[in-house]
Amino acid sequence: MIFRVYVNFKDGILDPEAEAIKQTIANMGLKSVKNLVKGKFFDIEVGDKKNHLSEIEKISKDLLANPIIENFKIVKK
Amino acid sequence: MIFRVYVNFKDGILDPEAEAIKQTIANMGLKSVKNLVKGKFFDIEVGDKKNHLSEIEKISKDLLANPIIENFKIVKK
Amino acid sequence: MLKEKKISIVIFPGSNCDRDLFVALEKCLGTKPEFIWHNCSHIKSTDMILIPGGFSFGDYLRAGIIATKSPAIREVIRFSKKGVPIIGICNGFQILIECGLLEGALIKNSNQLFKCEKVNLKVINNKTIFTKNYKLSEIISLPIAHSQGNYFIKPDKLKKIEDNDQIIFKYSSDFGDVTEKYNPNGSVNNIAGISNKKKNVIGLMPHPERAIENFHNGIDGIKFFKNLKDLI
Amino acid sequence: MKKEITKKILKDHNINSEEYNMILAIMGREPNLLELGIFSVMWSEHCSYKSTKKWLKTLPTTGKKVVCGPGENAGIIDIDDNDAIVFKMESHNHPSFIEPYQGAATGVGGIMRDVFTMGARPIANLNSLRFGDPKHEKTKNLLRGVVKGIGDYGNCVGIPTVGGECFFHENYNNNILVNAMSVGLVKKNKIFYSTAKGIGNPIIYVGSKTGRDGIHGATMASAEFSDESENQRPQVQVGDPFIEKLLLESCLELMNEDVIVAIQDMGAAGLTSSSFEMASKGNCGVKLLLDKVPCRETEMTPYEMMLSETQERMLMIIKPEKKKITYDIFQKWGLDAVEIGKLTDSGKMELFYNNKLVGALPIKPLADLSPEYDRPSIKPKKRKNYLKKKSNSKINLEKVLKKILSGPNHSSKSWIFNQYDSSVMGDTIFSSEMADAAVIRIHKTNKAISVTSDCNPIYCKSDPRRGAEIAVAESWRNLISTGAEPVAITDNLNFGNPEKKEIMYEIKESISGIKKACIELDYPVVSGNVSLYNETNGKSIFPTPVIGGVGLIKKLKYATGFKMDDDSYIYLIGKTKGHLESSLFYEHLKIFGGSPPKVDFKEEKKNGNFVKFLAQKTELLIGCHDISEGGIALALAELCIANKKGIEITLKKNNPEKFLFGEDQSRYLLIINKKKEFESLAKKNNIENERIGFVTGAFLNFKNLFSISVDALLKLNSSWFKGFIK
Ligand SMILES: Nc1ncnc2c1ncn2[C@@H]1O[C@H](COP(=O)(O)OP(=O)(O)O)[C@@H](O)[C@H]1O
Ligand SMILES: [Mg+2]
Repeated sequence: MIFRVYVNFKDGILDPEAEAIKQTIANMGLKSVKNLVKGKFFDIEVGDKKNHLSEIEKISKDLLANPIIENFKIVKK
Repeated sequence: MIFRVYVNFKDGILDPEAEAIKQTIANMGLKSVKNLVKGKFFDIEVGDKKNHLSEIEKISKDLLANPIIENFKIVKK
Repeated sequence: MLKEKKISIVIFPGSNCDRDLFVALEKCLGTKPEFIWHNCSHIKSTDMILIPGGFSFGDYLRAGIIATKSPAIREVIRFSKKGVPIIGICNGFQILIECGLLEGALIKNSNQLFKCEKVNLKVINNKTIFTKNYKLSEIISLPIAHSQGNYFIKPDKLKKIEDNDQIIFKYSSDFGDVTEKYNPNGSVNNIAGISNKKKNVIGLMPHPERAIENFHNGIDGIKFFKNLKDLI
Repeated sequence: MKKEITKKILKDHNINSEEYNMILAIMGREPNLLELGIFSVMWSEHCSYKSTKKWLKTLPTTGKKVVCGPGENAGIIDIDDNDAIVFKMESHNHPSFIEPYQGAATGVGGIMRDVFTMGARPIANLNSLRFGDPKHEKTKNLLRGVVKGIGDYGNCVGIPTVGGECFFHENYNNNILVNAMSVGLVKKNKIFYSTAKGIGNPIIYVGSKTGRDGIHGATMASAEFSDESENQRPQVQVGDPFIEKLLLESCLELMNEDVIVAIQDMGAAGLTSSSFEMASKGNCGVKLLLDKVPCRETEMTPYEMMLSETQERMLMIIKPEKKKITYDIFQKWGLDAVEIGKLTDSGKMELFYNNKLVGALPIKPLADLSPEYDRPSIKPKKRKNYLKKKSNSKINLEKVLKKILSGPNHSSKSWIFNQYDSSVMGDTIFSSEMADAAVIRIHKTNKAISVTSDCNPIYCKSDPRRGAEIAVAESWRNLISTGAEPVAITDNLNFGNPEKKEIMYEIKESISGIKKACIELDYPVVSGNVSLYNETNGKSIFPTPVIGGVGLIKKLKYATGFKMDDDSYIYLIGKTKGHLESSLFYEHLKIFGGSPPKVDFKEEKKNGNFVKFLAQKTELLIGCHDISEGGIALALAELCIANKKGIEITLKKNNPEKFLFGEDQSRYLLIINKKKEFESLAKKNNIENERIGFVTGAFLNFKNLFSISVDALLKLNSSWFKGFIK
């Protein structure tokens, strides 16, 4: 069983990297890009037996995402 | 229109960050995690008018992913 | 009189070892290099190009990648094809890799941390124009300071660059042992510096420009730059 | 009419009723929310120093080497040849506890901006850190995040981080301290100040776009933590070191042109405090068109724009005819510069939005009449100190030394400083663990500066006055040890809640201690920062007045580190009485309290001047190390570790624990190879000295007592961080 955890910045938090990428795309002459948001994902493989959701939640909250500036979302793949 | 580009390490390439996360999860006492793969995603917003796929492909290939070590996948959101 | 040869240093927003490199070249070779700003789309002439360390464009996305979109890189590639010697140090190495002049990839250090310390390097190839004054297997000591210096290359490609003598420096002990213990960042086979096939482009993670003063932690950088004397 | 300003709003803005009455008097009417917000940040502890102003005024701030004392973005000292050094230390304690990586990173960014705002290129950064008990659940992540944040920011900008301190104690479990210091170099005739001048001159905004970051950061840093405040987290500020680098280079480039009239970075309280301070210094008025402020987010209100603490922004007043070159230079560096207003002669700050006047505040009164408190203080009850003296014969001295060397506070900090680029810029002579202070050459010259940061909170808790004296004296001594002429200090005063009498006592006592030491040592304070309310659920941190010292090394050859040559002698300089109260030795025996050692300033100066004389006027000094916590034993062990060499020590004393671990002040260990010459000089100068041993072999050998191999010392000293962090 694989869970995918998506992590990205909360609204309104400055993401300097995304800014730099946007700027670069513009410099590459590609004008149609209006916005770019960036994030991470983690595919976590666990055994099939029990329900792992609460564990995955704990991992997401305590490790994968920084809840002060990031949101996370868990989906079962 | 938003395209999402997923980028992750190719199979067989050791991702030190993913290794470290796996290790930490084990240290947290969560034993059921068998594997963890990490990647990035980029949500790119473009105008609706024309077909932007080839542009998004170019951005992915030339900028967002390093083809030597990374795969990318584009999905329309 | 011979026309004075021209050394160029290409700088990007975020480069931060450009001054140090300038000082080192001036001190060791007695010539003043010229600075080329990243958006320069035409370099009229040059006899050697160096790309300094630092954090071009903040090292955002992947170290070096954004810099490869600057016009000056097209010029660097053009001159490299003409056989002009090109040297990338630290971030310069990362840029040369990202723009395809050198093979492989430089990923995050195996322990995830930035690392600033002195390392020993073993000269693996002393037949290049950059290293011919070194003895084979000579040990030199230089500082490193990077977080993405973990050299990666696929096994088949590794074999190719090995067979073609493109590996120039490896991390080692003071006595030349090339083992995991002396690998500061996880690089494949302790690789610290490589060249292209034609051997006119070289990249290395350590900073020779930070080992040129008596008060520095070693002065092995002087020899590195003096090696370049014949090229200009 | 409906009252806009309710009790709740006042409370949320940390404004008490007395202060609100002053606001009403100054305004002559009820303020609107925007205006109240501005008052609240300007009058916050962080910006107005209302609890400490009265006492800070007593510090000595002048001297023949002082170019600019407190009051500007940073302090400035003269280091001859038209060169000057700009430096300051600043805390980012609260933000770093909430988000260690960004909190620490933005702390570094902020202090560097304070330095380059004045025209100086930063040439060295330091950081002074205090964390909780290593066993506390939060400590590991805080340490990791803070160190990475400091490293990533400074490394990216390309400024070497060359030194600092790191101390763990449970007292900081819920209030860590992150104090960052930056040191820059400027030509004395090219210094930029923040006094606005020239009615009609344009006000230019440059740097990152304004977001809702850290709104009320300044008021947050002015209130106590509770468990609740951790949950209602304010918007965290995110640092962008890349933009900082561009700002640094573009500002320095612009400063080469005759363009800038006044300049100030937007630090705490952002646009509000930068514009207010510039205008109030120049007795000007300001008109701001808030529609022009570049915003990162949509629908930002004037309130948010004025109070945002988005990082990497500068405000400057320029000559009107120089707009083009200004825009050109910033454009070259890829930065947006925008004119957002003008200086006026109204004496008021007038804020326009959508062509409407949305706020108007008198500048001078708001600045001048800001509250100043003489808060009551009381000496805390003397803690009935320590256990009865143990019989010393039973104590295993070797074990204590090993424990000290392998504990968190005295282990090698290489796990920390290897994450900092300490060699960029090519001028680093000594960085962490190579000397008592970091030594940086002034580029392309034959001189150097020496920089250090110091504070022993255990001493300060036992006796805040004496603890502060020692912090200053130790920083002075650290500079002396490197062959420097100590010139001036910056201070970062970290305390608990000043509204509590015991805390106010600590603050007052500490400041008097600093004052005394600075006067005695002719070592003025040129800049500083105060961080109060470092307490959580009523529990305050130890008083922690961190001292950042800067000295001048007039010739490179004077620079002295921990070097030892084989067979050279170890001399002990200064009086050794064996003061053990409040010492590390007692701490390891679980004996707490008692007074810290006393600093005899006459002795201090005499010994210091002698070491300086040796460094400058003789070739006798091979290496030097001052003696501080852990006494002679720890200092010797550190010398062995730094050199990977052994030392043999002959003990003559009856009380070896006093001799080895006593923490008497004003002492140094000197490494000398010309015995006769040295001894006659010492005698001539009436310097108490003793040849205690020499450099030899592979052991730290206290003859007839115990001996530890250098390999074992290295291992003991390097294992703690590895085991802790993994
Ligand atoms: N946070 C830090 N950043 C950089 N260097 C540090 C840090 N903490 C400690 N160091 C370095 O480690 C060494 C030992 O620190 P410390 O034990 O506080 O020194 P001392 O007590 O001798 O003044 C010093 O060289 C100091 O600069
Ligand atoms: Mg010291």
